[in-house]
Amino acid sequence: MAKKKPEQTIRSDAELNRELLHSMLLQRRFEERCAEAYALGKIGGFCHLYIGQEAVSTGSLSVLRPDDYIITTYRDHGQALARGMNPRAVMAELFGRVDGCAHGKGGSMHMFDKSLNFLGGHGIVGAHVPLGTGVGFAIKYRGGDQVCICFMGESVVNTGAFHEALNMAGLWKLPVVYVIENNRYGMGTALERASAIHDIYERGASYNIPRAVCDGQDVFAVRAAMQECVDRARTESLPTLLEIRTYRFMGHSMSDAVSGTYRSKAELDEYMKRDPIMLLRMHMQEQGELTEDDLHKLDDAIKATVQDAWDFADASPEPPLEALFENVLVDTTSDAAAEAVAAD
Amino acid sequence: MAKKKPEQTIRSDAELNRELLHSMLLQRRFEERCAEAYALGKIGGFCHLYIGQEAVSTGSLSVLRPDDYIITTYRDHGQALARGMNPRAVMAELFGRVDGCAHGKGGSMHMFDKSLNFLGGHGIVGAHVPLGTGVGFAIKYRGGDQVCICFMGESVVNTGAFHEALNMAGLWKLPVVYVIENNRYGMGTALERASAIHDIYERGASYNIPRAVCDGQDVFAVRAAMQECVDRARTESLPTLLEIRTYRFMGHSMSDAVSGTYRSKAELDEYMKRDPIMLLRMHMQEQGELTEDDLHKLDDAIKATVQDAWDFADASPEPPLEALFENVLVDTTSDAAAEAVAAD
Amino acid sequence: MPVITYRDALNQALREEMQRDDRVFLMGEEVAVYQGAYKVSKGLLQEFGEMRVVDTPITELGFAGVGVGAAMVGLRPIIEFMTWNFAVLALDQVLNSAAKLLYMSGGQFNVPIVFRGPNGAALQLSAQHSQSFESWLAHIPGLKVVTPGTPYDAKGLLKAAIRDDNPVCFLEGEMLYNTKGEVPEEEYVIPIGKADLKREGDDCTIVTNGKMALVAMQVADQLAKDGIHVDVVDLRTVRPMDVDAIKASVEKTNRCVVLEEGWELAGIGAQVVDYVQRECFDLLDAPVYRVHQADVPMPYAKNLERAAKPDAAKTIAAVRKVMYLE
Amino acid sequence: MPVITYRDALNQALREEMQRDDRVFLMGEEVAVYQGAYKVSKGLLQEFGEMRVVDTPITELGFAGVGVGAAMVGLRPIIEFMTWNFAVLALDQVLNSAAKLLYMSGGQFNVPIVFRGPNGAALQLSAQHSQSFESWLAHIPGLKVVTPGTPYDAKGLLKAAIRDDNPVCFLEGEMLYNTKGEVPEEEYVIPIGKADLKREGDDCTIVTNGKMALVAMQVADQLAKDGIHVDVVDLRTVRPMDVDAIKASVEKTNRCVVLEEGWELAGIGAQVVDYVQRECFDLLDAPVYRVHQADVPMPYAKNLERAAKPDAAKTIAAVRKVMYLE
Ligand SMILES: Cc1ncc(C[n+]2csc(CCOP(=O)(O)OP(=O)(O)O)c2C)c(N)n1
Ligand SMILES: Cc1ncc(C[n+]2csc(CCOP(=O)(O)OP(=O)(O)O)c2C)c(N)n1
Ligand SMILES: [Mg+2]
Ligand SMILES: [Mg+2]
Repeated sequence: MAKKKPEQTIRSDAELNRELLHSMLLQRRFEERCAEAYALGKIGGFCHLYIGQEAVSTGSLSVLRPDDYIITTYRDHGQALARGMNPRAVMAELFGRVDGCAHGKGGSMHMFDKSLNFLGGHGIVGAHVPLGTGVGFAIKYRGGDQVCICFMGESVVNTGAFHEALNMAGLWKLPVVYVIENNRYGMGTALERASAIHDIYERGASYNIPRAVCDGQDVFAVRAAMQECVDRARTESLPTLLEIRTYRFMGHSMSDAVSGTYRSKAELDEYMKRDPIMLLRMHMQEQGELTEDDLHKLDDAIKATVQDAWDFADASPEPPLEALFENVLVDTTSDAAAEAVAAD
Repeated sequence: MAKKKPEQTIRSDAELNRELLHSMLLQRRFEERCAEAYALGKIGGFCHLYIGQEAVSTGSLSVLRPDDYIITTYRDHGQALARGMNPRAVMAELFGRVDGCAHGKGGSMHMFDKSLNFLGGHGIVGAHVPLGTGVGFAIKYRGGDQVCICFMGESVVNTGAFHEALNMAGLWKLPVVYVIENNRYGMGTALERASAIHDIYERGASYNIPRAVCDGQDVFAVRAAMQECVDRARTESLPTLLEIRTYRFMGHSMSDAVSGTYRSKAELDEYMKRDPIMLLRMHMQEQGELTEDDLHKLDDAIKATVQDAWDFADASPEPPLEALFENVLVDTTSDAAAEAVAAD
Repeated sequence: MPVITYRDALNQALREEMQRDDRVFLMGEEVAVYQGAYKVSKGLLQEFGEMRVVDTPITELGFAGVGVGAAMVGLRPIIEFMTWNFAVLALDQVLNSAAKLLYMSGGQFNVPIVFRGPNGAALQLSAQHSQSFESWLAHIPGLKVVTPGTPYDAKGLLKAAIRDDNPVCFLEGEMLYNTKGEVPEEEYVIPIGKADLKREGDDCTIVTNGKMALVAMQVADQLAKDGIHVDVVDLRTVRPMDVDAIKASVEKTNRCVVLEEGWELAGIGAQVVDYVQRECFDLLDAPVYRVHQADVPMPYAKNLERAAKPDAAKTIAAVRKVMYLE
Repeated sequence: MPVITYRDALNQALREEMQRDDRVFLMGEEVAVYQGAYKVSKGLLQEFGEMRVVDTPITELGFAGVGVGAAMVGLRPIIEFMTWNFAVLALDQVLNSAAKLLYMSGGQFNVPIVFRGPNGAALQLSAQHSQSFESWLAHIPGLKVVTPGTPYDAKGLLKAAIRDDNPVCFLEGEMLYNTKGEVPEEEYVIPIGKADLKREGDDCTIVTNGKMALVAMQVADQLAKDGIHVDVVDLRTVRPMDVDAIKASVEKTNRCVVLEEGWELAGIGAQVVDYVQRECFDLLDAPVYRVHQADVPMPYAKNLERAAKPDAAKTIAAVRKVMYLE
């Protein structure tokens, strides 16, 4: 496959920044409505909001090519939208409707979009990390120059799956960027009460994997760090362990209080002063790239998009009952699949 | 529990060295006969010999107190004997007889002796490492000053179980010495083809665990390194990751050729020049602590001990068929067990 | 008698046993500071301190093994899995360490440990968070496997499990935690391995366990209105299984339906069928029918999830079928 | 027809499918340089190189997941577990990733992967190395589970498994690798899900699978000497199970014994019993009896191990019992 220049290099800074802001604000507004829909019972099960972490998804995914791969955890709405999934399909999935990206079978934790190489949100903590390594293996196997980005929460670094997966990636030199979204808590457990070391990117040393850490509230910092990792993966076929320090502004899931038991209101307030969207907005305003009016227009447009997604989801029917027994197995054969892959 | 001084400090060097030599030579002669018994079909299943690594077991266990704990892998004959298990009980276990240390239910990979706090050989690679951490947890829970020694092969450092167990030990500061017996191969896989880093004691850094490496063919080096680790565990309740570099002189198990596919005869020959028993013997002879005659007497006595173990095992009956359904569950209650523990 | 929730019943059992025996401790994710992901351990950290109520990293394989190691040297760990779905990662320790050590060591090392947590589906948690593990666990000799359906059973059986010198897998239900029932104030312990006849009737036997016991009782009450009276044999423990209780009931009713939460193939219900046809072959007036989860991963959508789960309507249909009423 | 070993039959299947489709690769412990712990992959490294025959560290959970990830993006991995005993560590990837991804993604990501390796007991390998996993695996929707007993079945089914677009668990037997049988030179593929009638007789049906098929055939031959003629229904695949074949046989014989390698409780045999009593209720002349491993961890001692394992004598006794001959 011929190397493509990342497209964003041909955009002006202002254009780019606007895209970044759009991406982040879309996630924010979308998830605010998720909380509302959850309260109304339109969304069920577990629902983990990403609010506060949007610079991580947007910054990271903004440096990728369309043929790169993404895999992530159950906290996946942000990355799904940042990758360009249709908000309608995401919302319909959350509503458990037939037009959802997984036709209502996955729900909040399991967003998938094959057309975007978005390999899903996964629910067992740590389990998707070996999958990410496997995607890296496949890229190398085929001699491609794609990159796989594997997102995870900071608690994942204590799981056996992480250890096994990173050792293989280091040993075999696979083009995977392991992104730790360190939001300081795994449910109610602070990083310091779960990991024997606190600069967790240092764990890369055990696997001979290059490592880095960056500020996750600053979308530019994320982009810069990520660009380096992606380049390393693409040109040298080397993995990176990138720790991105961020914070979750909401509870762990919908049943968890925003603050109280395990973190204080004061701490939360302190972190909220570094809201990633606010920081980008202020930067753009300082640079004269964004007027108040621009902002309102943008926000209104995004809100309309989200409303449209809601309406779409709400109008989408429940899956038909026959769907219950569909997609347990495929009945194609290797040969049919071979053609499908060749056509990719 | 009052601190006891390690007993060996009251022995003279010569006495001590003689004990070390006895311990190592017993393992060697014992296992030579195991190979013979295996060929005769008296021992079945998997049988992993320890020949070449005896300085590790003897050196490590020589600095322990009787109330310390040991847990290890399927390659467990050496440690069982070095800890003082009766060779008769070990051989009878290998022969699958009722007088074996596990009454014939465990076999080569599963030597246990509760009276020696010998917590067994375990067959799933990596699985006993969390158990060792649990023993450390129990020591700390009870406020004791015992130490748990957890032996493992170098392949174990790539398993998830190792990672999870060491993170907890580092986090909770548990008195466990994790001893990596690095004999350079896990079956046919060289360390360098399995682990992304080759100085594997460095993995301790990821868990904030003190670490060290020593020569495993030199029993004094092992003793010195181990003494430091044990002291650290006993007095500071801190774990250590100790890598001991050694070599296995036999195949992985009885079905594996000694050299050929994955390691060369030349490499083996090179390592055999550093036979740990030979090195200790030469040292003692240089020091004038051991004459040729002493050595022959010692060797003859050990051979007689091993022959006695063989004869004992051979004469021991097979377990009665009723034993099949015994030991699946205990039928004591908590209260009975409470007394048993209180009496410990 | 006080009426309390299943959650509080478990909490009482934990507290009482921890008071009674200081070798007992609780370990798992979020059990301490967070007071339990489902608040089962509420207040225990405050009462017993952080050595006995221990938050762990997300390392199921690791902390299950820590429990086994501690149990080998005389402690009595209670290992909470946030849910049994995550315990799959720890199964090696349950199967190859906890269940086998006593046997492999020729009787030297028993492992007095309780592995507990919610099992099976709650609401719309999708495929990876909705699984029932009783058949896998019941398959393993060397374990006991307990699945209480009511607050009374939960408390009495948890106390028995903690006092047992063997490894016990204790399967709760997220959907059960808020259910209520009578629980006496005085101390009691329910022996592991004894079924409970939760409803009595001559027309048909429903054998069930865990949270399906509630469904079976509903079914019994509903059928009674139509003049159909069923025995509800709540196994409570699935290993060892109380075959005598099953047999006694089927000898009376000559018909049997098995209601289980999990999947069909090699499910716990298949074992019940095996016992019934073997022990009551000449007495059966109809084949035994089973009600279970549809043979698919659990879907997220509300309507599909409902269709996938075993429920009262499906059970009633099965009872009517074995009674040749349709 | 050439007579070759089960090991060579598997080796041929691997080689032919790797030649046929360059997306197929083999990964596992000792599969490459060492030529396979049981030499099933002999010569493959030399023929296909180290990108397609990949030695892994001892990280079952990890490399099973690597396989799933690679399969999601279009490769066709064959993951060798040195034995299924170690695959317990990887079950989360088999269960929660491989088996569920197609469903959870609403049909977008199928996982064309084969997990294979020896299953069940060999000789004196003791408790942790002797387990049969077919009932656990067969429990899971989203998988296919194959247990060939002969070289012919092994080759034809492994080729089918590799070509299947679904995750397939392929259970071999260490004790089978050296067994021999006819395997045609020309290419063939055996459809997954079809049982094979390995012996024919009117007196009783023996339903079995995996290495127990050999025992069942011995039993059939021995019983024939006494004038007792049995059908041996070798399931070959335990998920999906060929219920039609079981039914057809029991309709003819009216008696059934189930012979399986693993433990009793919720074993695969319990499921067979469930089908038989449901499908053939009015036709059965006797209860179905099962022959299985004793309900204990596998002991090491030769005599105890022998006593623990299902064998021909126990199977003959069961056949005689369902025929009311004792
Ligand atoms: C193996 C496993 N154990 C436990 C859980 C329950 N659980 C879900 S999310 C979570 C916390 C994860 O924290 P982190 O990795 O930091 O990600 P974050 O939620 O902060 O994004 C836990 C314990 C799970 N899903 N899987
Ligand atoms: C989880 C698991 N995977 C695979 C095996 C098979 N196996 C037994 S020993 C061994 C090699 C272990 O090597 P190492 O840890 O270096 O110890 P050594 O044998 O050299 O003492 C393997 C792969 C196993 N027992 N458990
Ligand atoms: Mg977090
Ligand atoms: Mg080694």
